[in-house]
Amino acid sequence: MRKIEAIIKPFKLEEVKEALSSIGVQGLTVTEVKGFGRQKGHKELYRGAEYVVEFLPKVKLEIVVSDDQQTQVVDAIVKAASTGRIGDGKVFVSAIEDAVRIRTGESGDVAIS
Amino acid sequence: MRKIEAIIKPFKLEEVKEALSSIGVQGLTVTEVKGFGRQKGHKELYRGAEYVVEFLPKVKLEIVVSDDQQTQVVDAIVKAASTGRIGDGKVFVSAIEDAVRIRTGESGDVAIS
Amino acid sequence: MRKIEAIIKPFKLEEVKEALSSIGVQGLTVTEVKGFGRQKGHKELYRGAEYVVEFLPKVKLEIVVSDDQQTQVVDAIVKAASTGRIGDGKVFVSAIEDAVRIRTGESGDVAIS
Amino acid sequence: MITTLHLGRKHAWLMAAMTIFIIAAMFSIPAWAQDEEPTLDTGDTAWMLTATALVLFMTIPGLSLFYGGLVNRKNVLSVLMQCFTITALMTLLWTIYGYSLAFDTTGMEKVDGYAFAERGIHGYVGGLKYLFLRGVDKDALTGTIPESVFVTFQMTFAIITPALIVGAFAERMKFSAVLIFSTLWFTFVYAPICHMVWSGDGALFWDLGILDFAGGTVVHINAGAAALVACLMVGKRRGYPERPMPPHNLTMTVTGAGMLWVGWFGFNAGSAVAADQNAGMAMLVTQIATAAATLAWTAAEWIKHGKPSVLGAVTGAVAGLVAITPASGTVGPMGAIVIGVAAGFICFFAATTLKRALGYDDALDAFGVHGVGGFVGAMLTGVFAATNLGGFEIEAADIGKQVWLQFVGCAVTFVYCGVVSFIILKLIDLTIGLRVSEQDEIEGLDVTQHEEAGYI
Amino acid sequence: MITTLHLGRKHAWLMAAMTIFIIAAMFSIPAWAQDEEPTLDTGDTAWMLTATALVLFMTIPGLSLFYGGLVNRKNVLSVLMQCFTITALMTLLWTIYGYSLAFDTTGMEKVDGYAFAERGIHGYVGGLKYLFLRGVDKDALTGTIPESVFVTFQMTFAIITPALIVGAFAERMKFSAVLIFSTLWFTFVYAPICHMVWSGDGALFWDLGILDFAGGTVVHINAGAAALVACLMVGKRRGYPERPMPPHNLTMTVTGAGMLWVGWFGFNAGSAVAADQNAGMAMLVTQIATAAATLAWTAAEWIKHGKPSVLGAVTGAVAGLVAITPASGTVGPMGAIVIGVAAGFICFFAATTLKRALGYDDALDAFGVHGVGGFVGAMLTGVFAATNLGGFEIEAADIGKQVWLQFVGCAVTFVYCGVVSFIILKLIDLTIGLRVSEQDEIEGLDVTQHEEAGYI
Amino acid sequence: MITTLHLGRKHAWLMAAMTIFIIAAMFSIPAWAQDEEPTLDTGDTAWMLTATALVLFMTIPGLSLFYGGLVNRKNVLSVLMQCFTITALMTLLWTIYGYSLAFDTTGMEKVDGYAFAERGIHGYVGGLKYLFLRGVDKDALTGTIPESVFVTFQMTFAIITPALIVGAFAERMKFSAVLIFSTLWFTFVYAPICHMVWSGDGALFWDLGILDFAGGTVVHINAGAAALVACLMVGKRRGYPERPMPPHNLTMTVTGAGMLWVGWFGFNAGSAVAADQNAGMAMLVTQIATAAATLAWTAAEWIKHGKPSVLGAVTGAVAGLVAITPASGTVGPMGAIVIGVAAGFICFFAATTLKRALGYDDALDAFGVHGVGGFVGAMLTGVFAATNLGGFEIEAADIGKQVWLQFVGCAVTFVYCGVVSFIILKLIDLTIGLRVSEQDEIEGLDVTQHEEAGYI
Ligand SMILES: Nc1ncnc2c1ncn2[C@@H]1O[C@H](COP(=O)(O)OP(=O)(O)O)[C@@H](O)[C@H]1O
Ligand SMILES: Nc1ncnc2c1ncn2[C@@H]1O[C@H](COP(=O)(O)OP(=O)(O)O)[C@@H](O)[C@H]1O
Ligand SMILES: Nc1ncnc2c1ncn2[C@@H]1O[C@H](COP(=O)(O)OP(=O)(O)O)[C@@H](O)[C@H]1O
Repeated sequence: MRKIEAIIKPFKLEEVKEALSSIGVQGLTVTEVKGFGRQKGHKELYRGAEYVVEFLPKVKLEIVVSDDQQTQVVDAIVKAASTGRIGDGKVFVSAIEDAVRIRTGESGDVAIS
Repeated sequence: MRKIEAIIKPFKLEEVKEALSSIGVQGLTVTEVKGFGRQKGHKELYRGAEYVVEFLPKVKLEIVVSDDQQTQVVDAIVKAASTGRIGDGKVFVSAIEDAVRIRTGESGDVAIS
Repeated sequence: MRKIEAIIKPFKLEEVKEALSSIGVQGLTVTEVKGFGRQKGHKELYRGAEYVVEFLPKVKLEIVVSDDQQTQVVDAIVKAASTGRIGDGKVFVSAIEDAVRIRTGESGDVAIS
Repeated sequence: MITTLHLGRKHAWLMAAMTIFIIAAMFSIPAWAQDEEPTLDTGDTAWMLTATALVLFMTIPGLSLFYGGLVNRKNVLSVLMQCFTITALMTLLWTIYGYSLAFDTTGMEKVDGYAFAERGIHGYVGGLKYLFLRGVDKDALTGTIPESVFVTFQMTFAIITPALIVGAFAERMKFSAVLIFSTLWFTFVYAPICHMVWSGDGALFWDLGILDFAGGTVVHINAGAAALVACLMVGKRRGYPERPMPPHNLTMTVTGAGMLWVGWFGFNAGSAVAADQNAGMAMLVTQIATAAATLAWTAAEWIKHGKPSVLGAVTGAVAGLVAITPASGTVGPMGAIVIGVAAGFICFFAATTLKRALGYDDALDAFGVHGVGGFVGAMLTGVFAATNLGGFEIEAADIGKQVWLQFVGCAVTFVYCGVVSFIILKLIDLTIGLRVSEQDEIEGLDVTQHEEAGYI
Repeated sequence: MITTLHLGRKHAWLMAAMTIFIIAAMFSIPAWAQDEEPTLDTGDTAWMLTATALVLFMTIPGLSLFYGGLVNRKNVLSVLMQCFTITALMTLLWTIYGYSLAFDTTGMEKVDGYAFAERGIHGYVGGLKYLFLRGVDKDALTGTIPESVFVTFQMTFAIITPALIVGAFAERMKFSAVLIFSTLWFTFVYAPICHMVWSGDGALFWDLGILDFAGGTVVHINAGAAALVACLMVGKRRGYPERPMPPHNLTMTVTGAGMLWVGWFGFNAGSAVAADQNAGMAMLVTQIATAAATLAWTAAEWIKHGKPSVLGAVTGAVAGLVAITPASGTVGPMGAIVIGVAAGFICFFAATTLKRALGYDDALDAFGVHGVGGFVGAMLTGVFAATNLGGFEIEAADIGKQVWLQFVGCAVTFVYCGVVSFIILKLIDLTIGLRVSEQDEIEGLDVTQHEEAGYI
Repeated sequence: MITTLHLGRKHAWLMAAMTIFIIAAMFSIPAWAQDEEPTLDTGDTAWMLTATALVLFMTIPGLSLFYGGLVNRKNVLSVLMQCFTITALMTLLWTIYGYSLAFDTTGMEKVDGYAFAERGIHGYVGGLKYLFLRGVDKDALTGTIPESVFVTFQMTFAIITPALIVGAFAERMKFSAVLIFSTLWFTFVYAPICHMVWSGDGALFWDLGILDFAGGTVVHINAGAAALVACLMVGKRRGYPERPMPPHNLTMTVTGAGMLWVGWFGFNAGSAVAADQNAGMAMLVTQIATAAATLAWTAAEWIKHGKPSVLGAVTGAVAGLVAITPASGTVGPMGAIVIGVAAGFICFFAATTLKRALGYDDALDAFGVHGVGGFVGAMLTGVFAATNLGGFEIEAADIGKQVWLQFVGCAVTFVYCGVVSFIILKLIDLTIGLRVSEQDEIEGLDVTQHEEAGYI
């Protein structure tokens, strides 16, 4: 199994989820995160105290899939999340050794399908 | 070392933590996440605008353990977090290459015990 | 590629980010988490109901780097995040198989540099 | 359940007795009172318009925020919704029949002592003369203010009282059950007690000389008694007391407490129904007692737990406000200090030690603060109304008698309210049920009862 | 854009006609009115000082919170900022020329019917006598209160009206455009309508006998009409209606609603400009209608969607407050119930079904609640002012005529305001532009317009 | 520390001088004033009851929210707690001896000029006649209102003044130190300054003819001076100014600002102690100056930084409210505009550029807004009180003299308050310590001082 982690712009979440649903992804987990990268942050100003916000709101998706779904899922995310502007985010792929569905105790690929 | 990631229902957090403590787990990290899966979300309605909330509040636990603790930890989580209802969550296991305790700089298994 | 996950004390975030920037890290992702560990939590008291807060606010950094940067990055984090007090946190290292930059579709090391 | 049934049995006799005397009283003969010719005073009217706004402000948003901050974030809207809908519902009920049941003085005649039979039904509950506010003409006066203002002022009291009870059964009661309970409780408990205390000659408490300037019995003991019965009947929240249930947003609670304090000037100084020395002194003693109670609770916490908390400070303030309520027309500044200090310490004990010892789940301490604080205030009113103790009402020699009368007032209210509340809740439980399902309780009342979320 | 151009064409004729009559009217002859010698009444003054504070309280923080909670968290400060800055801006404009344009009665003379030409310009807008409040001496009185108080009281109405419109274009309009729009709209719409309704003999609506006690036309229909035009001109929010846009913090909205309710006593009972029976009855009917509307909306939701929501309850309350506003000086309690119920149901329909059907993006339902609720209230004022229906103003036989007059009042306000608002918005759009860039809208107005964030 | 010691030395002489004259003054002979027989006016009383509620509302929840939103979320409760407990504490101190020290006029006699020795101690501080409010009978009047109302009204001023200072040392001072500081400061600074300004003939500022209608010196310059000394003595927050410390919840701050604005009507118009033309004009000019300052600050930000912020707008509003305070009884609308604009610009400069340049950490700008704004207001009061500039008090020819007097008032207050505050803080620092440990500061005051958390 593979874990696909995608860091995307928050307003793209809905579209990415649709894209993933449409290729049969059954589950995913979403976390609100702050990203630091090439995308310039904005300035905030409080009574003359300038404050450059370098950590920008992003959303992290984690999707564990069977090995054969990997390419399809990554492509779907990249396609749906892209705006062509800096800061669109990253997708990271890593290995998962096992998965268990808590409700049933099933493990392996069946736990995530 | 292994990283055990568990996505569970929020109200089960306390019980799972107790279960893990009782088998000697020394540390863990908790993140509030939103989960999308088989569990149906609920409807919200604001001045006639219906809004199906498909992302449900979940809690993610991350526990890094030595290889030999893996089974015991996974079992404890599955047991404590299960309600038998859909949406109980998943446990994922992956490999961790190294761990360092920041305070002391120690690394390897000793960093997490 | 390697994923470095660091769990640190929140007030150290700025310093760690500076340290990483100064050694050329281009991007990272930050999550607010709660940590349970050796560090004792504090007591809260509401109308006589005592409540020991065992989950303490921490910040998790995730940084994906090329293999050769690993040591440097881990060292920088440990140095910047350490206060010598219990609860300073951990650094975990794991393998990443692939990375994709959403904006361009580039993958591999180039996606994170 | 065992507890609640037990409660039922224990008081069944008293309830029966009450029912009998009420029916018996129906046969007594009514009589008419005569009024002098008053004229409108714009100053008094100005103040009472303001006081009315202030008392409404106590419930929305004051009490709503105070309570809303204390619950779990998944239930915050349910509390706000209950307070808001109760405000609307009580307004209509008051308009339709509440004012009449409380303030129609038809057939009332002054009677000495507890002579129930002689007093007639209208010593206990008003008639139906003002149904739908018929007869409340634009030009009608109550004292020196328009009756329309008096109606609205009193309405705001009828609003806040059931809203206070919400604190006892928060986080687990069905919304429909809340509305039905509030309606029945208003009708069978609030209206008669209000009548007995404030409708004038011929009303039970009034004739007896029980002192309750601004609603210690009518509002606080009444709400407190119902709260105790309600939290016993509805049962504990899932996980109480093992699982910690800390307030989800104390800034909200502190904000609400500030609003309650400010609004309470309308409550107490407004109860003078004039902009005069009584109103002025009521405001002053309200301020003093509240401050004293705040510091008393803070000190108690500091001593007992080593640190004072803002939740303690604001709860102390509310305890002080509650306790000074019945006293605010008859005590002076020094009496106010003592009342405040006593309320702070005793309610601290009730809301922390006592509650834990007895094990009931009065979620937001509606009984612990309003019931207990109301009792403390009512009793001490009997003491500090004495002129030698800085009060304005009774002789030093009469303190003993007055304290006894105050006790009678508390006891009758407590018992009557407790019994009738029990019956109402039992009926609801047997029909539509009081409590949401366990699953709904876990998911939270906001989503399951109202399909919305407090925060996104 | 097609919609908005269309709107422009459709009403261009009417606008032209209006312009012509206003110019024509300039040539008519002014006349002077005589005043009796009044003296200051401290009670009336006390109440009006309070009422002024209450109406200001409606905007800051009342309306600000009500609206602020409804938007996305990235736009919350922009809404608060708009309300706050409008408060400051309208205060200065009112001081400099607004009060004069609205309440300078120079050259006014009572005229029957719609006789525009005879009436003269000052039947439509005031003169410049009070520029910079020259002539508003410390000792000057308006009725029995200092003119300074009257100026400030009326100022608070001039503040809240443009603030209400913010609800229509929230989350997408440029801050600079908001300020310019508010300034022009205040000058060319608010001031003249206010003058026509409230400045006395010689003013169009006044002479016609249109009943508007506390600002149904001046404030609510006026704001509602502008809101509708504005949301059409500014266009939908990105993603509306496909993407859900739930309120980011309903506790804030409910808090604001409570404050609006309380503050509205100043609005309606303050419109009596005295602490008398009119004020008292205005307060009572305001309370009743609001409660009825709250319950009506709640019931509508319960029936239609299976569950009642707190957003529904508080929106219903505001609808009731809006609808009772014009009626609050002339209807009795029973009329208030009917008005409240009607407003609750009809605004529920407008803000849910109608808005969805027509597809405009009135973000926070400024039109759906204030426009529609204002209309319902204005029309029913014509009915329940009748003495046989518990009202205090007209004969049963005159209901038909009064309803017609009320309709005229609504229609003239709606059309005039709609046309002028359209022109103003068009001009702004053609010059600096109405709307922020798409990128700014995505990032949120707080950061892009004000460089700050609501929550850290 | 070096800074603070330096400060101490610099003013040591003046302090010594002050101490000497106070002791010297003790030997002078007291005299009695005669009063006319006033009667109670219900309208005046109604307004003053309301005004009292409004001023209390300024502190809880107004100022609490304003300040609470500005700090880090881990310290929000500590700020709310400090404001709330100060409210309670000052209430008791005022009751026990504060009112007496401030308003006992025993032994006062009008004296020309600065003649310290002749004036006697009671020109600087009141006697002990009203200890425990002995002698404040229910029927006693102050002017046309019950003395009980006057006592409570003035009490609310004594509450808000120390609460304002909290802004300077927020996020790092020990809770116990805050309470001790407030108690001593109230006793040795607030009470005497209040006495000198408002107790009437024989009081220093009063005799000199310094104009301070509603508390520019007593409240704002006083609080501002103490704030400056306090933030120097307590030292900077950990990480200031390198680490950004953005407000954790600006919606809270804006809400608080709205409440301050509304409540300030009680403060300024209430200072007329009547519902009359003075109150009316005070309300009007308060509204105007506040609006002008809001827009001035907004404009300054827009010009200097390219974008206006809501934090700027609300801070400007508070600056305007502060500045108009001393002037509100003596200036007209046009003076109000100038005062507002000046306050907006100058406080903008003080809270941004000046603070950064000098490097002190006045966390929430208590000095920058209240000290500086109070000074601007006090000085301009001397100008715009002139009848030829629309004011109501002095002749054009006397502007120079009046400005000088105003300056004297500011200077004496600033120096006296600064010196005594320094001594008090020093004493506390040497005994229990002013500041929490570094570890506690990192963890946050909510948990370490009060064992609770603002948000769960
Ligand atoms: N090396 C990295 N490790 C972890 N997260 C990263 C890394 N680089 C970027 N990110 C995440 O991806 C987001 C987008 O990256 P950024 O460099 O701004 O733009 P882009 O992906 O378009 O090059 C960042 O905000 C951060 O959350
Ligand atoms: N493939 C997946 N990858 C990551 N997280 C998942 C995946 N599938 C499910 N989850 C997480 O597990 C939670 C529970 O899954 P769900 O399908 O609703 O129920 P169950 O685990 O009982 O089958 C989801 O809300 C989501 O957070
Ligand atoms: N085994 C673990 N797996 C995951 N996270 C851990 C683990 N142990 C500790 N942590 C994280 O590291 C934080 C610090 O650990 P703690 O034991 O308190 O102190 P220290 O790292 O100084 O020994 C914890 O709060 C938790 O977030």
